[in-house]
Amino acid sequence: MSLTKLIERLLQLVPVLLGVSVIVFIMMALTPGDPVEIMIGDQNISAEQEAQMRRDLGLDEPVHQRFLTFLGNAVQGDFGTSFYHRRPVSEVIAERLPATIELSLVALILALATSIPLGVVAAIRKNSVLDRLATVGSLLGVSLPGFWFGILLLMLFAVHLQLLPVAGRISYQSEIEPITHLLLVDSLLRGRLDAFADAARHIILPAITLGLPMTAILTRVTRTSMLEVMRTDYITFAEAKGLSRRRVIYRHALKNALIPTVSVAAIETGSLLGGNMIVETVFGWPGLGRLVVESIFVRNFPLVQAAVLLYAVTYVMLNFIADILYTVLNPRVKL
Amino acid sequence: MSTAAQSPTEAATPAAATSIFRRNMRDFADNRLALVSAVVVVLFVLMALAAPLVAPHDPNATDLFRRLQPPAWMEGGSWSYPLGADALGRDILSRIIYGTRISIFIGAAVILVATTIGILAGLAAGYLRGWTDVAISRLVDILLGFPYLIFAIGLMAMMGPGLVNIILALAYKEWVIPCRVVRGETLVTRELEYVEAARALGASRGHIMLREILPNILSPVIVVSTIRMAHVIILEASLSFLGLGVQPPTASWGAMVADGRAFILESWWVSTFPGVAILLLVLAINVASQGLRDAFDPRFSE
Amino acid sequence: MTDTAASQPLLSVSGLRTVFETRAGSVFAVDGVDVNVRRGECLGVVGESGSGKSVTFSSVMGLIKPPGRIAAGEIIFDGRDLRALSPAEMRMVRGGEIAMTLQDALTALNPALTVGAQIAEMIEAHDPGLPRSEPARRRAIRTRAVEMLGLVGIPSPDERLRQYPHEFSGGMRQRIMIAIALASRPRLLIADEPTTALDVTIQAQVLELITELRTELGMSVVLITHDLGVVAEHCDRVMVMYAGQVVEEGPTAEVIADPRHPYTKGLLGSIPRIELRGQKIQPIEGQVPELIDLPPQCRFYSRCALAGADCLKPIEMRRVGPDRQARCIRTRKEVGA
Amino acid sequence: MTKLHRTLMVSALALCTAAPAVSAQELVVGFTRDADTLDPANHRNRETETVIRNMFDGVLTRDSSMEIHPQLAESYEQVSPTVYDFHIREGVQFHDGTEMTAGDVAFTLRRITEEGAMGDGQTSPRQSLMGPVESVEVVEGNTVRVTLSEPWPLLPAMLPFQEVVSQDFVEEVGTEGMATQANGTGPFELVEWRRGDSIIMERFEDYYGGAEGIPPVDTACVERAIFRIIPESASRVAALLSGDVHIINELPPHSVAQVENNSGTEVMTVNGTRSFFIAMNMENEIFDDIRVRQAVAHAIDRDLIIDRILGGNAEAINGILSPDAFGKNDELEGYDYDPERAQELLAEAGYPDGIEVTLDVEGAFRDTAQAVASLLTDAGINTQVSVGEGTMLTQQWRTEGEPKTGDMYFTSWGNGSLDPQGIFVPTHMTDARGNSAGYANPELDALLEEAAVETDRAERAEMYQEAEAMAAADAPYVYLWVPQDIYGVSTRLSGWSPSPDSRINLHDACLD
Repeated sequence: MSLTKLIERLLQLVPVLLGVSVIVFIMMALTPGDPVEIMIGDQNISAEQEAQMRRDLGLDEPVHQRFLTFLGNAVQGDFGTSFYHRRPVSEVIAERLPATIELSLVALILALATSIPLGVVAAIRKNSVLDRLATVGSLLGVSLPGFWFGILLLMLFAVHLQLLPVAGRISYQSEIEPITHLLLVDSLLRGRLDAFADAARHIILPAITLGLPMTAILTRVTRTSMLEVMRTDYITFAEAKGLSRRRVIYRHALKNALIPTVSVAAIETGSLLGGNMIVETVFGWPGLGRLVVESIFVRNFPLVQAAVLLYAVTYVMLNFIADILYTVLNPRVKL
Repeated sequence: MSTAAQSPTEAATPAAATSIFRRNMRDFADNRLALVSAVVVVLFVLMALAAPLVAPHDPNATDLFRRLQPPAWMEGGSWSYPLGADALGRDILSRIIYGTRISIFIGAAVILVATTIGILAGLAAGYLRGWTDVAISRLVDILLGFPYLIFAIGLMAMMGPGLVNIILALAYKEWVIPCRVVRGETLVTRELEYVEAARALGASRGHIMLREILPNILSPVIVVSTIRMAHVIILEASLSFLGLGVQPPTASWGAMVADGRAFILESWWVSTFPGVAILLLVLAINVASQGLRDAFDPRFSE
Repeated sequence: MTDTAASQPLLSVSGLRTVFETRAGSVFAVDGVDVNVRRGECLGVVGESGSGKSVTFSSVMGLIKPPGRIAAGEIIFDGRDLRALSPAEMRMVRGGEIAMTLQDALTALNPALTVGAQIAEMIEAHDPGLPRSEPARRRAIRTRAVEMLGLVGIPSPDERLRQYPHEFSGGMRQRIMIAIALASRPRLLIADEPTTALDVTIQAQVLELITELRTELGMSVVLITHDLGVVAEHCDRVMVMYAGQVVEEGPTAEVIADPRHPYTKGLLGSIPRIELRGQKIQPIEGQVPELIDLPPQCRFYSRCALAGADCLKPIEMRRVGPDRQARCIRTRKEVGA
Repeated sequence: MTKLHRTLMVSALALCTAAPAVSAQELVVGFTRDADTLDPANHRNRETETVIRNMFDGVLTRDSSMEIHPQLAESYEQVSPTVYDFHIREGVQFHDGTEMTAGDVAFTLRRITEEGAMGDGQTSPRQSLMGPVESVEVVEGNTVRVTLSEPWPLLPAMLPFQEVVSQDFVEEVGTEGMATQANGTGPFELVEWRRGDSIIMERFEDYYGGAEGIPPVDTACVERAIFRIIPESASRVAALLSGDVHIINELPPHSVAQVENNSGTEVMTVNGTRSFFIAMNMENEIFDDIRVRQAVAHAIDRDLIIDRILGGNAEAINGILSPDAFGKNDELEGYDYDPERAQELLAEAGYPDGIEVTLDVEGAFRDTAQAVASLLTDAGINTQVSVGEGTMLTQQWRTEGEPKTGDMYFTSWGNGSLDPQGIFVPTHMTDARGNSAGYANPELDALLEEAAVETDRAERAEMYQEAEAMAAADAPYVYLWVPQDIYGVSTRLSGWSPSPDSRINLHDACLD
């Protein structure tokens, strides 16, 4: 990875982020609805008082002025103040972010941990019962509407069987001194196995719901690419060398077969973030996705703008990580 | 995978394009599961078209005395409302049947609009290169930076609810996907001999793009489109689920699931059956499109 | 075979039939092939793409995978029936006693592993004499890997072990593949089109290398190629294959001087002059028939200038001289008995 | 392999065992929405206040029957129509151990009412809830005097909406610090706020006991009180049924039976303060005719909808005021369900073949609006429901006199104080913010203005009764119902009952 390439990458971020800010700002500006009205609610209020509230939120200026102010402040790391929380949006987002990151990571890990072995085994036992099951499973996985599947899981495991909790990230009784703000990690770092189990019980259903489509896609990708790799000359050559089947599969085939899996996984992690809001809504998960959706509904413009920018940065960074992983797995490519 | 290409006899003989197409169709037909799924999709389409004939009730007729009536086989159910009734006493089966129209119409319309835009933009970017490519590719990057649902939710908030608005909200971002496929394929195809030949003969750019390149890159585009259609149907349902879908009382599966969500503890059927409907249709489209993909474009993988 | 036990061949294949099941029907990629490879000799195997030459030796190596299978035949290597061996025993033969190189080293070397790793695993898998202790073992393997790279003429092999295949030139890669194949000191090397992917000067070098190593290590070599010129220069005997069958076999010099099958003749006619060698030329008008549902007749019938009504029945291999056979009833008269 | 197996088994078992046991002294509320902030002066949100109210006490408070009681004030009196004196308790401590003084009370009220008092040029968004307050000052040691620029009888009814903060603390942490830290005088102190997930509080041991008028006067009953945020109603109900939480708000009517049938849980209801009605756009040619408006009123079977959709948990109203409101006119006749009469009225108005109209509604009430629309359609008023986002409908219908678009609007107005002025003025005054019907009646305007400053309670009540009759005669709205707030509670719970202002004060709540 050369430095110039890295800088080039970072520079590519600039037009994307600028474009994203413009679009989101225009969208918000064109969206009817007035946060001040929402705030006032059912009350008779004088025109001066209403004007005062509008001024306090910075909504009295014309749109282009607001946009320039937003850009100017954003460059300095100030994304404005959340209308409702009355605090910097960066703070509000930062508080909700760990929950979303934790959920996404667990979903990602679950997806990788099931899809790769499943895809590999399906490929090397092509047409076996397991392969067919994996194929059917992965088709089901991409076809299940997450919001519905989540509700079914919730009803089955939390309500009828009462094996798992219905909502939240952790029981209120479990208190862990935060380190990373990822509860599963923190509880382990603090040596609190009880809290870890508690957090795991909470995260398992949302993570399955969130990770299922990705698992399905990655299983398919892994299987396809494994099949392709198994047909290559270097696998034939490795077999001709009299190596054990294990070695041929795990040392020669897998590393190459994982290249597309990793690229797709990075891209799909982006849609994982996008799918968060549905899962967070269904499972009452205190993450960013739910907050953003709520914020759109109540016209909390600064928060929506900042969150969308964050999503865009994440998306670009994920692509970047995918490229790096690509080079690690594939020595032919030099970034 | 077509087995002939895979056998190491290296005996594959070159064949005319039509016979390849015929063989592809044969491969597709041989894939029994894909065929069954294609039939299921067709059945759904027919159901959508013939909704007024097959639906036992007016999907919007409310009957508060049948509120949350259970399905026929449960206590308190009746066969005139086979899948039970919703919170306003509307027949769930009839609403599912009418909801098929919304899902399929929105799915098809979004894909049609998005694929058309995507093909034109992708051809222009891939063939004309230069600033056109830069501009289109940047726009694609920017749109990819938005999470799909957030973008759609924002647009729906901006434009307000309604059928056309949903189609627009989804198509605004969806076109990026065929665009990328088309651009990539065009970049390869534009260097091929026959395209060079057409250029040398002085064919116009438009002619080359639409007549020479497009027909040759259509099959991956079709494959991608069918897969995406399944996706769009889920997205529409998700939007309706979040309350940003079609106007009530129009039946939409996503909205039906969302409405039923509040009753799921005591009246599970209200949201379960529309969810099953989404699953069935999307699954059928996915299986059929995978069959298509296997038959037409073995090298293509998601 | 009436050969005496003293000159018993190293590899003896008889009646080999390898079939690929496809939706369109069974493809007899190899249909009743007999091969003998003698100790220390270099056997050239010539034929167009699809003639079954590669499949024959993949069958010998036990590399045929579904939907392919060996339907019949006997494969005797150094007195052992390879088809009767257990998978583990076969693995020891494969790579250990019979090594193989593939046509294109670029695709045959694993792009994701260093060259050193790819040689090392060959040594590790087949050398029972390696030291027990891990560091000593590693050192021994490394020494041997360096030695092998040196043997095939890779400069400063010590450093290049750490490099990946894509960091080498085409000729170098071919040498590396040969180094890997020979790292286990095999008794038979099957070199499948070792030069097609290379340019002319490198071709000569690689072939020289194989010939040199053959005498140096005392092994037998099977050189699979579609280029009779290569065979003429490097092989003691030659075997010509067409449509899954052997059509002619004999000492190279004799076969070239006096081909007894029209197909061989056609191949010879198409040997390019030295400066054009390596270019692909369509040797004979027409195409190899599809190997599905072949009519019971001479398989060269459709392309043969000598074809007549009596060619429309199955044609057997016939002796056409001491140590020579051909599968043609027309050229017999010319031989004159 | 077997070892891995065993590890997996053990972890699976660990995952399936029940969550940490709930202590008898921990009361958990399953609540719909998280607080926006913990700063009592910096929000406009009911749920936020519900949470905050357990950590902060106010100058005045209400009991669950909406009776006003002095809380941090010992007593208060109206010195003149525009001057109120509040005598502040002594010996009350903030959670940080410092003593609460009259100075803190005056500071709190000034922070809310003075322009720019929140710092950074910002004004408290709660300013408008305090009416025409001109100045707040400390007189005679522990007396806080509030001076109004004009008479405003609502002040005591509105003061329970404000909570007292510590001046020293605000000056120390700033308005930004106030958003996440709580240092009040309330029965519970903040332990941890897990954003979007839960607010954990524990008993404040030095609590002064709360309002004298609301016994028991003591520290809180439970050791800990927790608000758990569970937005999904089905999940909230499930949490109650499984015993994870002890109180849930917004129990959906259709889940009432389930909660009642479950052993260990029961349903509690209270009349709410939100009146539902349909506004008919009188700028619209069709609805300018009173006969059409009356037809609409006659076409709606309120009892059917209350019975079937709201599960009987609502009370029909014939005027805008809630049955519990001060000044309610109980004599109003109202419009009974009579679809034939509706059709007659339509015909008289010149629409013998009926009319085509749309009914705007916010997503949350789409079902009810749909049912209303069916009834209207049956009576010849062909009604199409149009669902919009709340904020967009607000813009469309709360135009304060600007032209409106749309035919009918299914809406509601909340009136936490239950004082008629809080709902009558905004919905019925000419060009008022909530006057979505575009109703203009100068006579009514005058009456309402007069009532606003009338300090004689009986006199004032009579004025509102007259106003209700006046409005009902003109039928600018179809007055529908006031729903009950429905709560699901554990049978282990005692000492708590729901309150019409939808507060959940946990001071006296106990678990056995």
